Amino acid sequence: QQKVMYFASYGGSFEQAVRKEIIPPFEAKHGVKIEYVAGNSTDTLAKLQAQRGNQQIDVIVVDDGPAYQAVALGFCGDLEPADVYKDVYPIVKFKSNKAIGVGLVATGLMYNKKAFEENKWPAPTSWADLKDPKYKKKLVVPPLNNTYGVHAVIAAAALNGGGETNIEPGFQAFKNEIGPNVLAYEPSPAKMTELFQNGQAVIAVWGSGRAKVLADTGFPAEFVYPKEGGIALGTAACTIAGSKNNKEAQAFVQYLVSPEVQRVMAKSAGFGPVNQTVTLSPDEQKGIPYGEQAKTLRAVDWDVVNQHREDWNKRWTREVER
Amino acid sequence: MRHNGALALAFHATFVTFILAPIVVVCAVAFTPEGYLSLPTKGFSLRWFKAILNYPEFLRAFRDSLWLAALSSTIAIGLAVPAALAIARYRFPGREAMTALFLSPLMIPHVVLGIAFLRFFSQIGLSGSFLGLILSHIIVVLPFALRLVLAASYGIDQRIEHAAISLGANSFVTFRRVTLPLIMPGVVSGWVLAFINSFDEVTMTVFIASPSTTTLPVRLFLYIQDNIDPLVTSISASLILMTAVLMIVLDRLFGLDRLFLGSAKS
Amino acid sequence: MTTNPKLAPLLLSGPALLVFIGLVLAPLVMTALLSFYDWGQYKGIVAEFTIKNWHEVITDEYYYEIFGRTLRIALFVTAISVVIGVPEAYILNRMSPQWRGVFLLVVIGPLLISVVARTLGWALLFGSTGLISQALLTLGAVREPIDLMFTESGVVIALTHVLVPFMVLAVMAALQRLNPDVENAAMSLGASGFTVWRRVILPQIVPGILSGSVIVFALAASAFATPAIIGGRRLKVAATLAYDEFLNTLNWPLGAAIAMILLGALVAIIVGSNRLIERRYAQVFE
Amino acid sequence: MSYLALERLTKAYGGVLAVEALDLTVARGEFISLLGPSGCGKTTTLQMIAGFVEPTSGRAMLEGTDLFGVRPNKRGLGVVFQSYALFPHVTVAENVAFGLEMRGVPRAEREQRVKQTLDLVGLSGLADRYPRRMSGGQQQRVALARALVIQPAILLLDEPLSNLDAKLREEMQTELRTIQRSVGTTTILVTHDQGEAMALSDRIVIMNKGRVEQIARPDEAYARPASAFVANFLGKTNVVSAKVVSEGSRHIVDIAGFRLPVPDRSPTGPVTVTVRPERITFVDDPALGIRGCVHSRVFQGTHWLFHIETELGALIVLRQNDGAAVPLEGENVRLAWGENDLLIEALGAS
Amino acid sequence: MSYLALERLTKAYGGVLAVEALDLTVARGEFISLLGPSGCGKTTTLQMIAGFVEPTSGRAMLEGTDLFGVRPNKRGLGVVFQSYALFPHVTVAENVAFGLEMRGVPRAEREQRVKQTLDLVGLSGLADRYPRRMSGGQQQRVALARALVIQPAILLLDEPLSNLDAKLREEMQTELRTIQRSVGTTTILVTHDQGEAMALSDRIVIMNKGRVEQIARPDEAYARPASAFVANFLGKTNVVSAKVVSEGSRHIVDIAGFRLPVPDRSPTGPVTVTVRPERITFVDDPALGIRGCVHSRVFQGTHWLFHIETELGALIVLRQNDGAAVPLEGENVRLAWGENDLLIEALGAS
Ligand SMILES: Nc1ncnc2c1ncn2[C@@H]1O[C@H](COP(=O)(O)OP(=O)(O)OP(=O)(O)O)[C@@H](O)[C@H]1O
Ligand SMILES: Nc1ncnc2c1ncn2[C@@H]1O[C@H](COP(=O)(O)OP(=O)(O)OP(=O)(O)O)[C@@H](O)[C@H]1O
Ligand SMILES: [Mg+2]
Ligand SMILES: [Mg+2]
Repeated sequence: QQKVMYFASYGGSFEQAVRKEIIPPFEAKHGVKIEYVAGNSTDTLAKLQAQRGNQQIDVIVVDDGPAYQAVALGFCGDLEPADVYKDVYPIVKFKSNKAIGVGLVATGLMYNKKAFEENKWPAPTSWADLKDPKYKKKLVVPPLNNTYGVHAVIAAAALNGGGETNIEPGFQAFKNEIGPNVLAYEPSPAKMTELFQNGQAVIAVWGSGRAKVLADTGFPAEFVYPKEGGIALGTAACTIAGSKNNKEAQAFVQYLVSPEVQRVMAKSAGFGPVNQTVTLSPDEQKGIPYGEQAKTLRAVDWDVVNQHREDWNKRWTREVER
Repeated sequence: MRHNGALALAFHATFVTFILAPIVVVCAVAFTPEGYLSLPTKGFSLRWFKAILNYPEFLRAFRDSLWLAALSSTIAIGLAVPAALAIARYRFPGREAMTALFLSPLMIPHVVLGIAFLRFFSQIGLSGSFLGLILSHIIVVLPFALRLVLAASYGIDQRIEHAAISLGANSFVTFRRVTLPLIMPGVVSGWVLAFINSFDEVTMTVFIASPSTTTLPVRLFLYIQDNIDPLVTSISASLILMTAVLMIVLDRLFGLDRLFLGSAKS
Repeated sequence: MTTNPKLAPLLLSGPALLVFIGLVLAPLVMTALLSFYDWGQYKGIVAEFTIKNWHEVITDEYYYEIFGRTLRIALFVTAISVVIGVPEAYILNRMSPQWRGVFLLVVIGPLLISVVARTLGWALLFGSTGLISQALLTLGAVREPIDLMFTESGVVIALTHVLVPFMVLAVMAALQRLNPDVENAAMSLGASGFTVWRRVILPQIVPGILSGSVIVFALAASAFATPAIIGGRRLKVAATLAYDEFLNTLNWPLGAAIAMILLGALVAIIVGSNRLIERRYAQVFE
Repeated sequence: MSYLALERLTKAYGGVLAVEALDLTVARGEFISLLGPSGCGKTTTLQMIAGFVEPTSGRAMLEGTDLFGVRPNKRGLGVVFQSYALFPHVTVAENVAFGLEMRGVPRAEREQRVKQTLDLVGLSGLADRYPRRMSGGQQQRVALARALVIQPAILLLDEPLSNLDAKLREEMQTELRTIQRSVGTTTILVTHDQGEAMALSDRIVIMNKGRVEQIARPDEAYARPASAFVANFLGKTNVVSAKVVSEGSRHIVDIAGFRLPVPDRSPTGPVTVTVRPERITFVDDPALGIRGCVHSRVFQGTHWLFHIETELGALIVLRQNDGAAVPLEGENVRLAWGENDLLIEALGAS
Repeated sequence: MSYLALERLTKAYGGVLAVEALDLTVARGEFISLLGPSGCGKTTTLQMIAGFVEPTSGRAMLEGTDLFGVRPNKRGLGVVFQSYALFPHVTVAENVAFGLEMRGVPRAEREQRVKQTLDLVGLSGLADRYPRRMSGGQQQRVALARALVIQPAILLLDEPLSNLDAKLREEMQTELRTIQRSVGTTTILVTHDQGEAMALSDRIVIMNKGRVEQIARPDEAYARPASAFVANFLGKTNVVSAKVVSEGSRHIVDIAGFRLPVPDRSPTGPVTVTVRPERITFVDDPALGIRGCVHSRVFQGTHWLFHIETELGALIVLRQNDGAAVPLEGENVRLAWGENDLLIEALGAS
């Protein structure tokens, strides 16, 4: 009877890449069968919560926000020390040592190049452009319960001297200046894509990886890092506490940050590598936060954010999303 | 047999347009040569139909969906028919509470059901099994079956059943040979609705489906997580085509009309 | 069937009851209990009895607005489904068998296509750049592009489209058993086509309309996909609210409370109107 | 011992007493008809025997065992329902074959018996029709065939011939009689046709408002009705006032001057006299009978029906259409009858 | 000019010709009955006039305008359906009131007329019942009341009295006749009851297999049937073989030795002779008539029905129950009839 390990992560193109290129070598090497449980980050967390005490899943890869939450809720087990972790940028390591970043994307602005050209609009350059009234009902922003949404609010707050610890200016901006431009607060990548494809939206707050995937379909999408700086969004892996396949799970997380896998994820999912030993050719770098570009990114203090998250959510749904 | 008047036909045409409009749009988009949804499309290409073949897991999921829908709707109708007869025929204490219980799955957001089932199944060890999937689908589609059978069960002339009994038929035979054919229109439409809803259910199934048995809608849902491309529309168009072919075959073999409305209708 | 009338209903509904008690009641009770648990962003779900979730939902007018919208949408969708679905069922029923087969297919076929794909079609039609808006602009019917996307009207239209086939099927099942001579009798007494319809046919198919309405109403009130896609996040309904609490904030106790309130409201409305209608039309419910 | 016995059988629908304390015993092989005005409880009685209406009280015994302990499908009855209750979803042949199937009759025999029975009711060509596509009378015959084909020990027939023309009805009546004679079927027939009841039955049960008025042989009930209701219900009759006087040793009834001897035990004084219309003749002798004037004259095929105005009131007279000339409307006539044609009751006695 | 004219009205159900080229003109205020064996097309004809069955060909004219151009609800007919077709979801009173409502009759008048009509059909107490909770005959009367209450110009009645007892049926017949006379309603009645048809109708239409066999006054059709079918259908009859010989200046028919003079225009040679059973008498004179033996004797209330074995075959004889003694079963009798009671046809002529 072959061992089966359950790995939960995003569906879609990421799943395709992982199933095709990442899982087979690992299975061959460790003699284990990996079942891919697809779902977005919050689905995965919900599944963990539902099966608490009787966990089926062994390893997860989710956005860093939910990853912090997973750690906080005690779903993640300790990572066993391994050599490969030495090559990983310290910034993506969790203080708790219960999770580790496996990829990096940037939150910035995406726009429809063709539409901008038709309207003879210059390309956006700053977070402040979100307030420009010419984008009335043409802007899409993910909502606050989505990591990009958190980033957007923090960026808006930062424009007026705020930040994680002083979010008020962010909410004010969304309520009064950005809000009227917003066509929809849309968390689903699919629907975001669709709104762009049918021409209703021309500009959005979004991730570099998503923008790359969209651009790869041939759609004239363009990603810009705002001049105030993009925001770093990590993708993190953790092993599940109480996993029956802990040995394989540990090995899998180590495998995920190994150079060969990092390279694959950069190519197919647009994840900036977290392993310092990985080098990308200029062509491969396109659309990926890497090197200098990555250094300009601003990191979010999730401990602060998660502390206030409940209040923010409430304010958001009542004041902004109405 | 009287005919529909001009007004009725105009109404009918409008109704059909309303029903078909989004479907036609979806089908039209399926033939786009572009990599994204666009309408009107500039060219014509079968690219996205060929693309389906690159995803064998869709075909597998399609097969699983068919099985799941067929099994769960059949079991659901099997449970619903006697229950509907009880509700339609008898006045007994608890009748309304029972009806409400049977209908409750319609009224709970499916995400709640999904998580509740996931918790429940992982406690009784059914987590991730096909059986669990079937059980949960029986629950969500049973209300459809029940309501439609119920609508057909009211007003049946019981003397026809009495005639069968007087000729020596026991309860079961009477049911099978007389009552069931009489309520057949309701049973068939109930089954069809149950099937369709099981086939189309995604919000709940996302939680209970296991990686190895996943339904087509769940696969599609996950596929379009980060990107809606015309593959969704080409799969939908293929589904429409398949449904149409299946229905035409059924029509030729049995007569759709008879299947839905019973043979007794002139 | 003439088995003991006291025992018969129990025997008949027994199997379904068993399945439901085993499989619905358990999760339902679990969910109900869950709604009384505590929750925190960092501590997760804590099995301590509290009524704070209920308190929160009941005292915050934000939830009232959402429940109000949910019911409003569901009512509109149900009403429109009755208004267009019942005549359509009747028209279908009067068609020759071949055409009836074809159009039954037309009506039911779309149900087989994923809600997501169907709603996608609407999205293509609805937006300010969509076909409807463009067609109306070209025709000069409107001056500004109209945008049904992210509006309540858009949600109502799309939901009606998704749900009206249920009404048509339910009503057709009931139409089957009408005695055509009764219709003729009414006509011979001088009733116009419309009067025959209103006075003779409609009352007799009330069970079908009721069944259709119950299904449509319940589904509209608990629909998730269509309001989420067409309505977006600003037009929240109870189901999307519960979805958020369950999947985004992971505050299940609050989500459970919302779901229980939705369930309670729907059961009350449906059972209430069911009873009202069964009483009002007692004769046809035999 | 009686074969079927109904003992104080009662059925109340809500407040309405449909059948009240009905007592009836039926011998094996007997042919009984239930007669009575519309709504008097005939169908209800039949349905209670068949087991489809639960009696409010009372019981029914078949060969000494309580029938209500037996499930309806085990009672082995052949029933024709007043509304036919055909299976709408199967053909005529399948309708008729149903009971045989239930009895496990092999296919070949089944088909043959179905064919035979359909021939019997004159529906040979229509075996493959659906009931809805048939005329009313044809449907009724299918219902009859369905009950007959199983050759039941007891036949319960609820107006089985009401939609058939006279010709066919008579043929069917003959068939029923033949079957009953040859197979020994115990038959209970509900009919509104008194001629039918009289022609077929060993005994008739006359019901009124849920109660039995009389159970008797047909001619007996006709000749000696137990009540005014029965007399009136079983064929038309004339009721007039008269008085009985005793003249010497004889009693004489004086009906508006028309005097007839009557038996000595007749009450004297004012009486009501009942005379059946078929007993009244037209006479020429001006000394005889009473005078009248033809008010209307209705041709009814085998006979003529007259309404005659007399000083006793309007009388009805029936005359066989035997070719003799009959009076015209407006003609003056004299009516007479014999002393044996009278039924005399003291006034206020009934 | 005729009021209602059916011209070559034809209806085919698939291959089955239900009604074939039916021609019929009806005068205003006339009472017509359609008679014929079960399945001969009576209901179909009525439904075509009412507008619920579309004719395959032919037309119907009402006062010179084509009826098929008029929507069924504008034809202003009162129809009683063979299956009653009551509205199951409303009470008896509401059923009856429906037509009045459609005519905009004010509530007070409506209620009064409904009450009146329910009284007329003997259902006064049942106004608030639902049809399902009534007996068969009661339902039929509701259907009748519903058609009568609107006082239509034309009444189409499809077996409206088939489930009523004789008493009630006769009352209803009288009512129908009264209404027709007083209001001038043109009435077309379908009935299986020949007595009813004869008693009520100005003319009767005898149909067979979708075709009209004869249209005539009742007594005319009875006395001079246009075909053997009609003769046979309208009451029982006896058909025997005989031969006509000419003796000197006279023609004589010889029926097994029973010789009667016949008119000179009678064909000579072998003939068939038709004689109605009510025309046959029992005679004592051994020189007269023919010899027979009573095979069976059936009591039918107002009369007796005999089957007599003779050398001519079995003959049926009808004798009014006028109190005279009648022969017993097995008794030898002699039968005779008059020369005017015969209908003579050359053999093979019909
Ligand atoms: N819907 C139908 N489809 C096919 N044949 C039919 C249909 N309705 C009637 N028929 C046939 O047409 C013929 C005439 O039917 P119709 O109902 O007019 O007879 P009817 O004279 O009223 O007989 P009855 O006295 O039995 O009511 C019958 O042979 C019947 O079988
Ligand atoms: N389901 C019912 N609910 C209430 N009353 C009923 C019901 N069925 C019959 N009745 C009443 O019971 C009485 C007897 O009905 P039943 O059907 O036995 O009459 P019937 O003698 O068969 O009359 P008919 O000759 O008209 O068929 C009637 O007055 C009728 O109105
Ligand atoms: Mg009855
Ligand atoms: Mg008929």
